[in-house]
Amino acid sequence: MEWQPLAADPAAGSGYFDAYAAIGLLVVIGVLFVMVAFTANRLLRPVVNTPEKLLAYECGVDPVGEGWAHTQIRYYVYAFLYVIFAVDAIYLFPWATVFAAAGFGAATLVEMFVFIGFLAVGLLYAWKKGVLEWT
Amino acid sequence: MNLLDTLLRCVGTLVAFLVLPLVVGQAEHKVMAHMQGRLGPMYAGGFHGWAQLVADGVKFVQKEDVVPAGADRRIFRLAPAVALLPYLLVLLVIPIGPNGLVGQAVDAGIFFVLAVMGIGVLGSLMGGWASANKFSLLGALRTAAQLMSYELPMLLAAASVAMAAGTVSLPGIVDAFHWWWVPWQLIGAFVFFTAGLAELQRPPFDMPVADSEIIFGAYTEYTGLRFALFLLSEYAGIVVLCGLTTVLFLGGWHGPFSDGLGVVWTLAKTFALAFVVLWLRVTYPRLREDQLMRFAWTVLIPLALAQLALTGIVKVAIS
Amino acid sequence: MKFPGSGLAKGLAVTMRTMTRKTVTAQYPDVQPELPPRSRGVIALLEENCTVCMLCARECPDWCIYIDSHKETLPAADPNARARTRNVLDRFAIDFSLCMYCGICIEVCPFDALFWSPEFEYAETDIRELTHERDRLREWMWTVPPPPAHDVAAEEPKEIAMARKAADKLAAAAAAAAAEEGEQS
Amino acid sequence: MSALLAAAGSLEPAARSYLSPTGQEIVFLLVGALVLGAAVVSVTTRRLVHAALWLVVALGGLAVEFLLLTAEFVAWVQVLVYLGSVVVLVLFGLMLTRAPIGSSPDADSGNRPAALAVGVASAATLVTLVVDAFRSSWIDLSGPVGTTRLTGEFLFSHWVLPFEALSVLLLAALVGAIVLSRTKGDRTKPRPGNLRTALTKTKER
Repeated sequence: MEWQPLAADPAAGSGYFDAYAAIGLLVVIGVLFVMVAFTANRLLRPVVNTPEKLLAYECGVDPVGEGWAHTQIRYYVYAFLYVIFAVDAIYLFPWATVFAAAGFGAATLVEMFVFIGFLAVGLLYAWKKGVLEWT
Repeated sequence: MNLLDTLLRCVGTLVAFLVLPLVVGQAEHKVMAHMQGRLGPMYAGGFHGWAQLVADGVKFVQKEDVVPAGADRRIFRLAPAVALLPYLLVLLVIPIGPNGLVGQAVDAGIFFVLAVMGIGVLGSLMGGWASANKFSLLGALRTAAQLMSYELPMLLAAASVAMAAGTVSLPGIVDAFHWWWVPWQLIGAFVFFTAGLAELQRPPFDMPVADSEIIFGAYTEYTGLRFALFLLSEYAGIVVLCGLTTVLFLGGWHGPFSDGLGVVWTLAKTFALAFVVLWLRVTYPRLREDQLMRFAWTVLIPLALAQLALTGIVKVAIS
Repeated sequence: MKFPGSGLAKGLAVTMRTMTRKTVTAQYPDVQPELPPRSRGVIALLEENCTVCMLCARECPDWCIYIDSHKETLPAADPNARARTRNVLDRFAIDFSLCMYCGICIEVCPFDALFWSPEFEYAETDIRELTHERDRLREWMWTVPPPPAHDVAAEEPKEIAMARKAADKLAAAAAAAAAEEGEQS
Repeated sequence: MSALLAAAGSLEPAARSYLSPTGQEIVFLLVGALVLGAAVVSVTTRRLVHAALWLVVALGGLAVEFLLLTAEFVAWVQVLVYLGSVVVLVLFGLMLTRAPIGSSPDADSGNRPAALAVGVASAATLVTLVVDAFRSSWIDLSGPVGTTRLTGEFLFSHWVLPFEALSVLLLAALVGAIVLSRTKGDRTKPRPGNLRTALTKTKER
């Protein structure tokens, strides 16, 4: 593994755009891979469609109604909670990188605890209101 | 930028992306079989059925591609790629050895990883909706609810490591690692790994694909290669999750003789974790949907918050 | 005293222990299985013993034994006697696609014409091939193992005991006669 | 940090003009066109779920734009929050209520001209504002301007109060969401799903 140069580490030389160019290149390679796989698939596979085969699977009986169904609204509440908490959680990352640096320290720690505290109150509220429980 | 070098790294990542999940898959065949007193595949390839998954791949490519008549064809076809490609991208940035031995380091490391992995859920949602099948739709909704619920503890646990290291770059985190981080970040590691398992919908968190209830969740209508891609994304997900847990919580390439054997250490830790993933699958029954959700919100998230507080206090105390 | 998670750990230990143990999978095509004595593989016919009494066919729960026969008249050995008729077996077939291996036919056969053979590798690609005609059933006879030896401490079989009893009686009578003769002379 | 500054110094801001665009600028414009196209399709398509998925393309394209402006942190926040949760929330909501495969003409409210007018007006305002504000100034992309650490430093040395206010805002949103999603006397009442099915059934009759 001697040939691996240091350049892949942006902190050690190579630039910001190079890093993301590599990611872009990988996206292209990944898409190419999928395309190649499906081309091979197209060349190799049989195509024998029958109306029965194209029916939606419903345990062997003919499908009833449309392909959508109502589910509990509870799922949706979880998604809602997540969006709010995700916005909260992302602030942890810039904070995490600086809070121990010189000039920040305990005060910043307390600031973040206040921030998280508010959200924790929200979580407790949700808990108390029974949102996190299943009926 | 050396284009050839970058290209090599990308192709290397793709190869790793195609090989490592197969290794994990084969290990799953064998480990699961032996834990159940069986032998698992024994014929393909000769020696203990090592080529079973290669044979499966060849079989999948030759299979008919059935798109249900009622389906939204374009989205149905696009979904497996959307589910698969995020893991490929994530694999690129996981460092496996010291001195820049990584596909491509990104300064926003953890953040990049978590953000990109979050896109995968779109694949399941698209597939589940476009199948025009009730089971698929239910599975997609469950997947989405589960992934969103477990993404949060994962974010919080990752943030705890970022706090400990003072950086969000993955190689930077491993560089800053000391052995006493393992007990310090133990809760975080547990939360991260468990939440990751749930994100991958591995048993015991496989309610969205519970075959006894909703056939195979969002992937019910998929056949052939498209189904194989969904499966590949699951196993690639195991590799990525174990690699990330190794890098974030277990010190990546650190270990005795790590100067020469850094890669070996990373891979060994990754595969040890992958073994744990398989072990858990064999051992535990599936959690019920409400238990799943309650576990995320009332156990993992408070634990992750506690870990954050612990990390913050210890870090400020020692600096 | 039980701390939380101990049950989970116990579960993990169980699977781990199973993994380290030897597996029980039979490597069948490579390694022939060790069958227990009196395994029920296929039914063999010793047609020399068959008298076409039809008991087996009638007792068969799923009617998978087919027997055809005709009567033959044997010329009387003795001019005073009547001519005898005898059943001659034309066809004896067992349809193993129907057979459920209950073994009733073997149990009911009064003349020991049916036997269990441990052979089980007679799968066919065509279901009609599974109807074994009498030649094939006779061939299976060669695979029937000898009956397991009796337990040394076991009671004597009834017929032998009865025969011995009769023989003993005769011998005793003979001995008594011999003794009487001796007394007289 | 200084190494990074030195290494990435390929863009000299002073030497730029419109006539010699760099690679990044060309990519920026192309992605911009893609975002615009996806956004237009998103609002004009009659298929609800397709609209949400085109929104994914548009928002993802925006993330790429942020990346091209070296705002790394913001870009991944965009992906994490918008693609990973907001769009999923939207799709989730669509699928929970009614998003049949194929077009849903009843989803069109008939306010197209008004919506178009509002859209064009706000776009024009924004474009005018931005063009007027920045005119020919060039952003120096040669240094790291959007890394997580720099964002953190700015946030926690200059913008602490808004940051704390944000937590209150989020708390309010959380409570609001819970209150809205809970119907009164929730355990006895039929769930919204059942109610809706019952309503559609009666309508069909």
